[in-house]
Amino acid sequence: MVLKVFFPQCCNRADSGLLVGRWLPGRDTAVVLAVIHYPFIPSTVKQYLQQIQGQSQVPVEVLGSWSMPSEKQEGLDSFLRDLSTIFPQTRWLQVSREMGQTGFSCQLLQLPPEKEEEEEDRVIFVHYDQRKVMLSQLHPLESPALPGCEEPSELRQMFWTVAHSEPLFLKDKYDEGPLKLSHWQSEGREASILVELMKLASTPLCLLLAWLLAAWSWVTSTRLLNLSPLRFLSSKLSSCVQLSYRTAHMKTVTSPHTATSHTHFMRKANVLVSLLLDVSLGLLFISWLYREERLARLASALLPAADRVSRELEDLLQWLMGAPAGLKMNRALDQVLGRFFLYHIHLWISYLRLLAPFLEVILWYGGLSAALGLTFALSLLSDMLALLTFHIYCFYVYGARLYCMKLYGLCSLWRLFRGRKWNVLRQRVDSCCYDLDQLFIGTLLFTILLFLLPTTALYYLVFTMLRLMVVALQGVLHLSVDLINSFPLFALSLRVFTPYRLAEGVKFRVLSDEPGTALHLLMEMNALGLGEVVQTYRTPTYSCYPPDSWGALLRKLFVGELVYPWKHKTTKTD
Amino acid sequence: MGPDIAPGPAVPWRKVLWERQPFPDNYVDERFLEELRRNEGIRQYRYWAVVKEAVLVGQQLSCVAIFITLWLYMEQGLLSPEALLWTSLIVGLLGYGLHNALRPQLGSDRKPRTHLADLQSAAIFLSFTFGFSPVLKTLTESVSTDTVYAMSALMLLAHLVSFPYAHPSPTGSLSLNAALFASVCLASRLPGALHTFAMLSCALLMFALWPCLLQSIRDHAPGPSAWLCVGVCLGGVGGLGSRWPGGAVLLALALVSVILLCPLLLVKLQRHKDNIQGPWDEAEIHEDLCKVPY
Amino acid sequence: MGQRRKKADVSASSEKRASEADTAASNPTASNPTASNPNRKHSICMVSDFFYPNMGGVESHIYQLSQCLIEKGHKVVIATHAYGRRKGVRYLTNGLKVYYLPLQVMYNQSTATTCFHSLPLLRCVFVREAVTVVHAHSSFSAMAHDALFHAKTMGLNTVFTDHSLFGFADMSSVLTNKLLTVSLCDTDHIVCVSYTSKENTVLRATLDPQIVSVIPNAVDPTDFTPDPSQRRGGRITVVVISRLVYRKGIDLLGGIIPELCLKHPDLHFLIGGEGPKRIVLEEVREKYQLHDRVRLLGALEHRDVRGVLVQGHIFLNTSLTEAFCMAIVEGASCGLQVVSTRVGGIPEVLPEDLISLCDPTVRSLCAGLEAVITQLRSGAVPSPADIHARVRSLYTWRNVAGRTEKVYDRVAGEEVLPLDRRLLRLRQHCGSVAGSIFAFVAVLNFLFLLLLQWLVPDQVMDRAVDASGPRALWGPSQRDHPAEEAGAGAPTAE
Amino acid sequence: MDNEKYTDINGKAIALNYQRHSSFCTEFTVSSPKVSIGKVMVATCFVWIFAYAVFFFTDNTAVLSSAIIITLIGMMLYIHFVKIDHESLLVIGSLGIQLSSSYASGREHTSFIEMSKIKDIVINEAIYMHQIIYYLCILLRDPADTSAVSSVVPLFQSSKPRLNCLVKVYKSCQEIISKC
Repeated sequence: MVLKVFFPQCCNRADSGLLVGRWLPGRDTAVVLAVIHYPFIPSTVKQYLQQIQGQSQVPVEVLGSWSMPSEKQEGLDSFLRDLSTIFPQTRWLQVSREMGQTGFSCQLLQLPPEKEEEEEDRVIFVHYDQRKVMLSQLHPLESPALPGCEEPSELRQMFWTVAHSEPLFLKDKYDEGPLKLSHWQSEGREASILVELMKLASTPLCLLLAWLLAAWSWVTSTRLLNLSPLRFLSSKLSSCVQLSYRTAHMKTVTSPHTATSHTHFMRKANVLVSLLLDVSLGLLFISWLYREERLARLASALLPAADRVSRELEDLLQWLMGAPAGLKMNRALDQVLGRFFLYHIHLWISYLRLLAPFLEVILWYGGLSAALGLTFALSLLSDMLALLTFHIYCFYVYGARLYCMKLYGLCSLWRLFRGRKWNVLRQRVDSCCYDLDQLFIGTLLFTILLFLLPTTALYYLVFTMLRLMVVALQGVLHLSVDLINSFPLFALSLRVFTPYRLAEGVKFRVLSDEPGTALHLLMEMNALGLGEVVQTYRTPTYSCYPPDSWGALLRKLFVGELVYPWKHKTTKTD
Repeated sequence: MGPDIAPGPAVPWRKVLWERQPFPDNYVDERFLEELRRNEGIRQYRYWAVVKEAVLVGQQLSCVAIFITLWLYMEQGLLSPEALLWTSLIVGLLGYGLHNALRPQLGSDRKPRTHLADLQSAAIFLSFTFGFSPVLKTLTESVSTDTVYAMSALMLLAHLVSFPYAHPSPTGSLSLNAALFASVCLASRLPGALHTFAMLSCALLMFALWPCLLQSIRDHAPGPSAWLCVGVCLGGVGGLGSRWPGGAVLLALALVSVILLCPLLLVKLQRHKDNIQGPWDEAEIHEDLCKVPY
Repeated sequence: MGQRRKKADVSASSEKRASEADTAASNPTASNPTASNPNRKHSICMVSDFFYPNMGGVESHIYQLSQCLIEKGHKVVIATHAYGRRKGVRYLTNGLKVYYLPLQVMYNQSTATTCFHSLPLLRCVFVREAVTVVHAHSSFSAMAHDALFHAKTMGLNTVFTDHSLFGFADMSSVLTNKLLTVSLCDTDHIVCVSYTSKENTVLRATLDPQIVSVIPNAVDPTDFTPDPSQRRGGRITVVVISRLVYRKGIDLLGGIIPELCLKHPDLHFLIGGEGPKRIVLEEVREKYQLHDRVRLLGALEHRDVRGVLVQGHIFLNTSLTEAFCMAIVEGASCGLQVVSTRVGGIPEVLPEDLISLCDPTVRSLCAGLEAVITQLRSGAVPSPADIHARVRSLYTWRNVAGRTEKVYDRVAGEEVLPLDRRLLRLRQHCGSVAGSIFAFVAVLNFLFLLLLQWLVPDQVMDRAVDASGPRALWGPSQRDHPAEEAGAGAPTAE
Repeated sequence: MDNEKYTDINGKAIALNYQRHSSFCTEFTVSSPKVSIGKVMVATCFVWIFAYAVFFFTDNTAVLSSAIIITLIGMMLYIHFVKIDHESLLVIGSLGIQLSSSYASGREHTSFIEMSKIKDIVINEAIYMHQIIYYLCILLRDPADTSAVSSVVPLFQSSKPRLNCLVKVYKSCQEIISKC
């Protein structure tokens, strides 16, 4: 059996006294938290420890004695033994330093004392930095959901012990009292006082915001807004989606009860920071937008742009109705489709004309939304983009449907052509003998469809290209919005400035290996990798679903299924 | 048992595994390979029998030729669609009558189609073809002519390859479809919608109905059917010759080689046949398991 | 994961003993006695594409044979290709070591053969296991042929076991026979599973019949014991267990079922197996509404076969070609009346009174079945126990292993042709064209081997720690708890 | 500290030195040969010859400068992320096992595995590229059931020592683990 003693670095040079700490249950591992110096009254020590135990759920006890070499050495040995009788423990540590040596020497007294064994090199001293260990959070965060897991591992227990015994550390070494302790001293109480004040101030603010949010959510949940068309629309408009997410975020931030678990706290902090960042960016944006007539110019530029797009489309259609790229297509069908789409564009332009006078006002008010945050402005932009390119969407849908039907028909007729049929019950292709007339009509239709396919396919191709452009643009917008929403800025800054706060694990360095003395290790924090930080702490948003692959997208495009930027169907938004 | 042990007492070696025999594992008996048989069950073909079968192939070939001839006539406007329609109508009726006359004798296992059903499908053919013929006419106008020719040639070839020569009564769907596809392609190059209609109905007659009739004739009168085929061949050559002599010559050569030379080759090469059979051969299933689909 | 753990533990436990064998392992030749010694111990490498978790006759043959050889104190390793997640090195019962090499699978579980790409891995196996005899199985397995080729290039003795019959009629068989000629032309000894298969192989590969031994397959009689209590009273059950493919004559079965079912209302069919021809049976079943009398069990695991067999009275085998039909032996061993087609090596397998042979036609099979049915009705058949008692002693794996061992002894004596004579032999033996081509391939292969030897010299490769054979490092201590090995040891591991 | 000759699976010489800090704490360090200047020279030469060839056809000096930058960056990346000089394994009885690998640039990557997570440490066989090699690995215990193995951590991944070296390390590891 090897005895492990976790020893705080700050107590290396403390003068002699009692070791206060904890034996980890089930293991022969001692975590030393502090040293109580002589002189003391045992009863007060016991009572003090009781009180500490009350404040923090850590079962603090007296582990043993700590003797620092000094001039008066006489009779110390017997005195230490007496101590062990004063504080009755099953195991009693006697840690002492000699003048010359760097290492400690340790004795373990087993009580009852007859079976007392002492072997020098069966002891490991692990020196740790009390402050870092207290503040740090060990990763991966253990999930309470995991069942059947035996008691947390040694390191976790040790971290837990140190982290939960702040009350012990609060006692300053300057304030007078019956006991003198030496442990890690938190300096800069003033800062912490400021923090306290802020906390106090934040509570009513949170309450107020929470009340407002409750009101807002009540408004949104009224059934007037939940009629089917509205709901459908809001589920499609990314600004509405963004609004709902922001509401959820605010709810988490302003929840009145304080964050208990580490993850909860981090989540809150991340959301808060990203909110602030978002709003500040939005304000910057506003201050840029509303200066020197940018808005008006934008509005005046927008309409001609839309016009030009339509005109380009018209030219494109004209080109398609001729013999595009030397492809010879069925003239009749070509003319029909071309006319159809031209009529749509005509409709569209008139709609834009109708829209023109109000455009600037819309932009003006839309721009205000940036005050809520840049993300709102961006999602609004993407919505406007969707609305302004509605005609492209229509074209795409028509083309896709036509193409899809044609492909489907061709597939089934090709089976007939080979004298097979699709067996619906067995989900497989069976051989079957058709009648003459079935064969005849099937072949006629097959021929017709086959010869008309290129025309449809070309239209579909062109409009799919346009559609994909729009979708990609929207995808970029959504991506940026998503980034701002979910980026764990707080956690990342923590990782950068105080690496020990987020520890992936620990690493040990061998301090001294003089044969004979105990083994001395130095425990250091192993900082969490940046990638893990982002993965662990990124706020879950709507784009966290598994994306379907590029291959799947291509397949969809080929068979003429519709692709969307907003719902889970698309691959573009991430 | 091992290779090193000398053959034991003079018990005869038996070709069984289930009893331990006093011979080494690699023992080679004189009865080794006694069940090896060469060229067993090879039917000796008689030349004229083979020729008689081969005529069938020739007549299908020349059917295609006749169809092409008709198309050539139509395209050059030498044959009016009405005439073609009337002739095909008459021929069709005659053929139908003959078919009916022959039907009662042949297989009574599945119940014969009623005349109503025939009438119905005929109506379907005509109405659909007539309805679609304008569409079909515009179908390939933008596709270049030689593309269409290539496609139809390919399809006709597919038709010839996949045609079930053994018993063509239910025409193999692939072959029929290929033929129809080709005829649609060709018909769409014709000047008018009526032309298309006429051409398609003619194609139907030739590729869908003629094989059934021929089959039923063969079932009843093998002798005359062979001469009928020969007649078809001659007709094909003659018809093609009237428009395109070179093609006629080619067709004639093809027919001769198919009908006369290939059988000759087959019969001559029989002597050199040498294949080994034995108990290891995979037994092939002789009964037609047609009651089981597959 | 269990797999990996077990393997890891095993290798660990073997490592624990690695120390004492380390010195011995450093010079493998030291432990090889001279060829003259008749009871020398070989170290054999079985190579085939077909091994567990794939199921079939070849697989179980390789497994059982290896087990018996290990029992006789030889060292056996098996090399096959990776099956899905089963890659790397596994240990089966009694330290039978299996290399699942990552080679690309081409067509039903057989790897693609380019006489080269498998050389590096196979060479690694041969060298590190100090293999003396390479034993390839099944002419369908490309990996086996590659292994024969490489082994000759590396100067090892080779044995080949042919499990299948081939015709000479069609084009494909002409090609495959040519390939077989090439790959068997300098194989030291060939093993066939029946006399018919021997004749077939000798003809296909134009071999000297003296180097072809006939060693039948075997079944483990303890696995297939009769249990008449499982039979359902008041009905006669016909059991068919085979892969549902054309070669097994499933079309015949599809013809038989309706005929007999219409005649005998108490006749039931129990069909185990999976395959493309399953549709035929399903369609028959639907067409004649026989859902209650024809049960399709789907793919069976090896341990369930006996449970199915004992439910039946008659075992029906409709194969169109068989080298050695293990299924009928299993059926007879379970005490069933066996009805089978008279094809391939089947007539040699069972004595006439245990099997009734028919021609491969629906009519003849129906007649044979009806005869047996009438016998059953009249009770004029020997009891299952008697049949089992007769069959159990016919084919045992120990016997097979003993005869195979003799083949190894004989082979190990022979000297391996050097390259030049090998090329000459190729030229003489397999015609000028194919001979020259493959001579060229052999030269390339040799050069490739030289390149590999230059890249990774043999002495750099670690000699593997034996798990079986004379220097086995986990002897009886591991032998006696097959339970923990069962995960991988049982034929139906995954 | 023994000076027995060890090689990795490709026959290159590697050095194994292990120092016992105490009876239950040992540190093994496998150090593979340093990055050879010759290789670097060859690589740079190739890049530059290629760059000159391109430059010769397209008189564009940007090619040369970019070539230089590419070589430099490539080398930095190589020594910082790819080339591992030492791999060390610190076994502390009853506390845990610490794996650390130090790159040529001096970057260190360390990870510590607690003893409670470790099920066993074994030598295993695997197919690597076109050979079959032995490697040392730690089996991690599955928290759900202690008999199962959740995953395997291979050791000495960059410098792949041969069996004799692995056996040495393995034995002393087993000794320490069994003792504690």
